[in-house]
Amino acid sequence: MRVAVIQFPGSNCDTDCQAALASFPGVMAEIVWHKETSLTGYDAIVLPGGFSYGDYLRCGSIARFSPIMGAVRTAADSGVLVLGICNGFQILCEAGLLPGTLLRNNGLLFRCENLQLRVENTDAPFTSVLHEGQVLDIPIAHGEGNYFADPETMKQLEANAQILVRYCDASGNVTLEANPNGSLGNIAGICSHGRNVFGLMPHPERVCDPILGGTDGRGIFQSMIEWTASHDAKK
Amino acid sequence: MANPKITPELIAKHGLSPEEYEKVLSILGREPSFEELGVFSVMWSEHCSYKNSRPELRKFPTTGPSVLVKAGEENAGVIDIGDGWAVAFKIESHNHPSAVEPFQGAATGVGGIIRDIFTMGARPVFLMDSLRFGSIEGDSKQAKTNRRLFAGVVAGIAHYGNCIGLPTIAGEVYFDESYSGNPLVNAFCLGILRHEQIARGAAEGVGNPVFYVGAETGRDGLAGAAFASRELTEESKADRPAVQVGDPFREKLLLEACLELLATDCVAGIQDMGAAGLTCSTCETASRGGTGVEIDIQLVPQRAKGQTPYEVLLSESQERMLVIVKKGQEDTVKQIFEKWDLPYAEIGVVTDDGQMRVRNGDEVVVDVPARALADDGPLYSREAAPFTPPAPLDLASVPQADPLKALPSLLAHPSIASKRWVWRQYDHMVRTGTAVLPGSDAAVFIVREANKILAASTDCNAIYCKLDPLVGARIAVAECARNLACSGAVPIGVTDNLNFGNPHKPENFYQLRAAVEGISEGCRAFNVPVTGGNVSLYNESPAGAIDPTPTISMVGRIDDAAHLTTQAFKGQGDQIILIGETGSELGGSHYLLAIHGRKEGAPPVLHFEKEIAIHHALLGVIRKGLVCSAHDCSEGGLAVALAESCFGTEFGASIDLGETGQRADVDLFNESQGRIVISVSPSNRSLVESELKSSGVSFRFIGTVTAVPDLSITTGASVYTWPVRDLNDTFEKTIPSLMEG
Amino acid sequence: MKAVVTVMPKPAILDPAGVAAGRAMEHLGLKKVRSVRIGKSIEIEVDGADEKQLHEICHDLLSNPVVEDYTLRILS
Amino acid sequence: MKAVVTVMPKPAILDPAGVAAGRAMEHLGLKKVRSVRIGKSIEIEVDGADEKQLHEICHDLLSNPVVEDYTLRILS
Ligand SMILES: Nc1ncnc2c1ncn2[C@@H]1O[C@H](COP(=O)(O)OP(=O)(O)O)[C@@H](O)[C@H]1O
Ligand SMILES: [Mg+2]
Repeated sequence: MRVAVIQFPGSNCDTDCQAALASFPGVMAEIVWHKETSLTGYDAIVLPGGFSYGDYLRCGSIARFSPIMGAVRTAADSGVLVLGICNGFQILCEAGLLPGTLLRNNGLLFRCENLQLRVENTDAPFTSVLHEGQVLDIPIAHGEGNYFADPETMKQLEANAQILVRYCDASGNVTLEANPNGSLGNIAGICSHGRNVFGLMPHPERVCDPILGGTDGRGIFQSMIEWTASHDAKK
Repeated sequence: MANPKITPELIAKHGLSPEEYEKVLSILGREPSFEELGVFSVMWSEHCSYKNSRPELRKFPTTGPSVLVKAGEENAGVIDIGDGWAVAFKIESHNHPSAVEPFQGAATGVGGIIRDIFTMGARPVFLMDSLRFGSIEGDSKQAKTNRRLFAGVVAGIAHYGNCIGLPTIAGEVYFDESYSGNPLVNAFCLGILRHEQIARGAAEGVGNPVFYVGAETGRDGLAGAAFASRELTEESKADRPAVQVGDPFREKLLLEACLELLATDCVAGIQDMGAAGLTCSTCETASRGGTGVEIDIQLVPQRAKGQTPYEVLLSESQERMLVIVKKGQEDTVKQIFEKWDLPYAEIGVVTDDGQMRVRNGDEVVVDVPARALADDGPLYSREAAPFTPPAPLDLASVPQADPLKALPSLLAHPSIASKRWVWRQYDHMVRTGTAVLPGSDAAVFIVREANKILAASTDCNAIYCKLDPLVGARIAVAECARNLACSGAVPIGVTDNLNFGNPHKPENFYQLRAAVEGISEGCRAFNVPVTGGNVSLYNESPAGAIDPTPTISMVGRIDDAAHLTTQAFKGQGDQIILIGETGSELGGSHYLLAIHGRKEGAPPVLHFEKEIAIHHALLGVIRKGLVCSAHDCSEGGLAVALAESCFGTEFGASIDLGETGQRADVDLFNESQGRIVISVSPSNRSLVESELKSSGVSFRFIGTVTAVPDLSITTGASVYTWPVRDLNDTFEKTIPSLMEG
Repeated sequence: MKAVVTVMPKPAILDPAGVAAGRAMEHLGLKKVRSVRIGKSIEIEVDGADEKQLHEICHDLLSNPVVEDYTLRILS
Repeated sequence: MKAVVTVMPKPAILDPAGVAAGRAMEHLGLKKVRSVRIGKSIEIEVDGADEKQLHEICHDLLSNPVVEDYTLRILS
């Protein structure tokens, strides 16, 4: 599988994502500079975390106009997997590839810590090898991860089961205390209506190696790999 | 605009003494221009010239088989870590800028130290921070100010480090009245590089073009270097518009562009523009290269209109570098900097006449021998006041506090309480290498590209240094090494930040001298070189000088991931052993300070030989895979260390110290040096004990890790028991509730 | 052309920074703070742009229509 | 009482956010962006405060006088 990890000016989890992906056999992860305009030949695209354009103005607001974003949109429209992590999620929202937006954490401070996510739905290319209700230990690191969407959009997200992961406590309960940033419905990550675009605030690439304290991030990448393989087989 | 006339007042305003001005006259053989006066002023400030401290700094041990670049040679020292890989690291202060504007002051401090590291050709991989503030407790105006400074500094470090994508993996924060009005903000950065990638800050090759790359020059931090070398007074508020604003986004681009450029072999020399900006970088590169440099101010990319040559020369705008390019390779520079959307300009050339020459178009405004500026500045041997070591504390004068109450009070002292509120604001995981997160002894970082495991810690107990600077400095080094040993690491190098008051006052100068002495002794004892550091003097507020604070940062190496050890207990039934001897001293302890409000006595004794034997013995059993957890006793003594080892686990501990013949408060809270609490599985206990015995270190079995989540300590006939959860709540909630109220 | 753009959170959106500032004002002695809302003020100087272009910039770049409203004032 | 406070970075101070936004505007087709400065706009509704108190709040809380200037407009 060939994966493009987009490097925006100010991306800083690009090589982390590349390394995490490369730890899966058969995955080729390449860094693609944001001034490129084509993404043909890639099975999946990752928009990594970081502070694209310094996150000045609003997170992701400038990156969404980068030359590469046209190609990301085309790829997303044609069903290619697009994963946005942290700043990548913010960019996808700003670009309208995912609904809603990410506001400043309600506690106003940047938060970097390990916490738990509950898998809400496994009918998506990003969660297919996980099981519903599974609790994942995955860290966050953001100052603006407070997911917000208008009531109509929230209804649709629920109705279409687009909410893939929510913040929860260690036993999998979605509680107020488990919510690190004020996200509506404890939302940590959502997918698009077509289910091939996924954005989440937590960093799965940081928990892909036991020495870094866990491997719960691997399930998300593994799902993408298996989905791609079965998709290729069908083709 | 016409330049002002050089008058005695103007000279004094530039911080030059009449004798120093005489020296300027004799170097030039004429009166300096206004620009030249500015240039001498910043280059001969303490910050750039170390005129008051250099003779002392020469006492540091700086050599060793692993030293690739020595302290003082370049922007940062470089140490071999094997297989062709090396590390460059250094600590730097931004105390005064942070006092004036905490957020930007701290942020630009981080930016500056990162530039020092990538200037060496190294890719920065992690940061640490060492912070000191006045008390943040209570409703006084001063406490409010201290809270504002603390919040601003932490947010500034977070802003810069998080945005540029470097994890801040360790640090320290202390609160003490002596820092009210003069906080300390020391930032550390470590980078990794191949031996052959070491870049030099020398202007090599006569005729080579000199490039300016990075952010445009504005009127930022005018003459900040001179500012850092003065005491903070009401008047320094007038310097306020001169605050520098950091742009971590620009620096991220600059970092990537410079590393890409350095990989091309077209660079003859590279130097960051830190304090004293363009001035410092041009004359230092020329001086190191034994050449001259000529630049034209008009070619410098500028942010503001109508800046004078003086302003451009002395501006401290951030995120800029000077690059000496091999002739004929100019296009490579252009390509790379255009790719990264960064300004660049060819502003001059390397010459053979040893002069730093600055033109403003056709007019020469500065023409000074580079060497005189960079290396032949004034040097002073200041007077040190005689010092009598303090008498040991008279224990009888200290009423015994109830340990049941004293332990929670100690855990609630902001200097001891959890710093999670701080490091949760720092991305401490980016670059996916942090194997031991902040909150344990030393942090551990895996450098993926080099397949090496590094550990790092930063420490200084300034109470000890205040009471006895020599002993305090020794202890700072030993504590760093001890923290490394607890993580399973062997020290490979030290960088230090000497934070002191005005060196013209003999008692302050004694502190500086004694601290250098103590650090040197420590580094010799542990056989680690000092690879560089920073001196920050004039840390005074109207209330007086800060407690002497020689911050030590130590880097260590771990050979095998299996040796990684943390401070938290791991399993019920594990056997707890205390390595090292407990004395009877309470002098300089946090117990004495927090419970009795006294900062006095003699600090604890440190025996280097015993300390080293303990580290070796500990590493021996760690490497044999026999140790489940290891944690040293520092502020708050044994009781605090035991509580911390319970935190974050579901366990408690049942401890019996037996009949010690001492007061319970001494048993629990004394800060005898060289003590480490380890836990081992029951089946390994006898093996560990015989290993420790054969190493000749003292140790005692003191108890067991329990499933009952209580910490229970028996001494003599008294039993003290605390629910771990209560202790942990106190420990965790203190700082958040002070800060968020 | 000089313009000032004000970008404010929509009324329905919770503004935690505003709430925190309001609380701090009461600490500083204001009796009753009914509401504080924090948005952005952006001063722009451009050559050769028209009002329509500026509105586009406000809508696409300077504000996020999901949660923010903007007002554009042309000064000269 | 209703008031609007505008807090802007001082003229000589670098405004990285403004610079980044200005560049983005040029990418979006504006010909020549001379300057963009980003500050805060703060809407306040309080009972029983006077102008002097508000000025104090602006100075001590809402702006950082080291790097920012504020203007206070009382609306009602
Ligand atoms: N400012 C800070 N930044 C990052 N980590 C910090 C900071 N202050 C403290 N820590 C972390 O908290 C833990 C405890 O710090 P400290 O009490 O100074 O430990 P010790 O007494 O063992 O030196 C360490 O892991 C340290 O790195
Ligand atoms: Mg320790």
